Amino acid sequence: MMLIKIVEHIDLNEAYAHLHTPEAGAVNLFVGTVRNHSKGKEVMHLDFEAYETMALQQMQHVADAAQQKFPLCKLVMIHAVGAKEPGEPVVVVGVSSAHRDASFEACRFLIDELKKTVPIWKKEFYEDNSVWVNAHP
Amino acid sequence: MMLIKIVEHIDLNEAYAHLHTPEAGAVNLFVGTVRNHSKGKEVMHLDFEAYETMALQQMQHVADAAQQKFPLCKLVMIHAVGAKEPGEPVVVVGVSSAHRDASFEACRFLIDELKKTVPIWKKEFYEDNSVWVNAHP
Amino acid sequence: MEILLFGITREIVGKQKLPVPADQNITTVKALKTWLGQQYPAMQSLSSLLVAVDSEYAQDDDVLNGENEIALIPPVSGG
Amino acid sequence: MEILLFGITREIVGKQKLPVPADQNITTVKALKTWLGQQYPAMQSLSSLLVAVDSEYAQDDDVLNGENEIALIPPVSGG
Repeated sequence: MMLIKIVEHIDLNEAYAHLHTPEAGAVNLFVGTVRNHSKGKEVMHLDFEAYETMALQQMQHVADAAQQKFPLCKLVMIHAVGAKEPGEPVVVVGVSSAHRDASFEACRFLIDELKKTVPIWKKEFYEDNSVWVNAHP
Repeated sequence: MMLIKIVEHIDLNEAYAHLHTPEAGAVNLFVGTVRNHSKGKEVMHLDFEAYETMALQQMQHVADAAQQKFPLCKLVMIHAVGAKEPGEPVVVVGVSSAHRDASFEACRFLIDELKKTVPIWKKEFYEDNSVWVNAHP
Repeated sequence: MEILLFGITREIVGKQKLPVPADQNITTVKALKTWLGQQYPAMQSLSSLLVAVDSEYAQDDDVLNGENEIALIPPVSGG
Repeated sequence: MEILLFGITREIVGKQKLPVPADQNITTVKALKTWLGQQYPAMQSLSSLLVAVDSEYAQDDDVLNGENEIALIPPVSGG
């Protein structure tokens, strides 16, 4: 029912294939990608680091909560780690459900909660320096 | 900027490839698929018919409205026609944007408006009869 | 004047294009709908029936002529 | 006791695992944070600093011992 993992490279087809089921009428997928600008500076590349065992466990908690809250058929959460270039996908979350309301709401819930609780860290590299995103006020 | 078309078969990769841009940080995709049940009856297959010139024009209106309403990078609306089996995708709409709020809201707007105004008709075939969906009160 | 038909209206009429006899003197969307309801009572039971002129939804008072592409739009169900 | 480090905390300390000397007698999350702030003042300037015990977020009063996997969780930025 749930596909939850941490990978080097996101495969959108794998995510969609997992969500696909004749029970569902609606599939919503959110893909987070590397922007080439952040706070007005050009981003050369990024690096994602995960505390993998805990990240998987926290992703499972988020998935379980979504499953409780919404009538879902299937669910996917995949996060990438390692070096990423602008444009590359870094996360995909998605669900399938009978109707579209639940698909939009559950998908939004998954990415919002993932961003709050899952121990993964992003370092942005600009031309002249680099920053751990969110680290400082 | 906009990819709008009517096809025999939906290609999710084509949709995602169109949305992909290093300006964006968020991509939201909605895929409508054929459910194997409708109003308690088993659906054997479906047939989609479009008034193609008008459907493309109305899809363009919906896309233009979304573009006005939300800060979008790219946008895609693809609808399938012809015979479809349960599980098959029949429509994909999606957008890319800098941030995720706009991506979810715009994608939802696209599918909601498409369903209201675009002249495409669905006939569901059950074991013993068939029905043009929504035709009668 | 000829009307393009789709979905259930195509099935009710039994063809893809419906010619409107010139002697009916139909010049508005409203007049067209009234005539259709008389010729094909099954159209009166539809949830809605709209008319499109050159791929845009038309209002009841809009004028029809042979130069535009006219179509019947029964309740849509795409997506 | 040894603390797993990630992201900016790994860079502040300069290694992936930080041993906590037994003579510090640190037995709670709160005591660990206080000690870390003294040893590494840069940690005090972070937006937040949480502690995880066996992959779950821990509270200040939670007890630490050498049998659990303990990690520092600086502000997350995945997704």
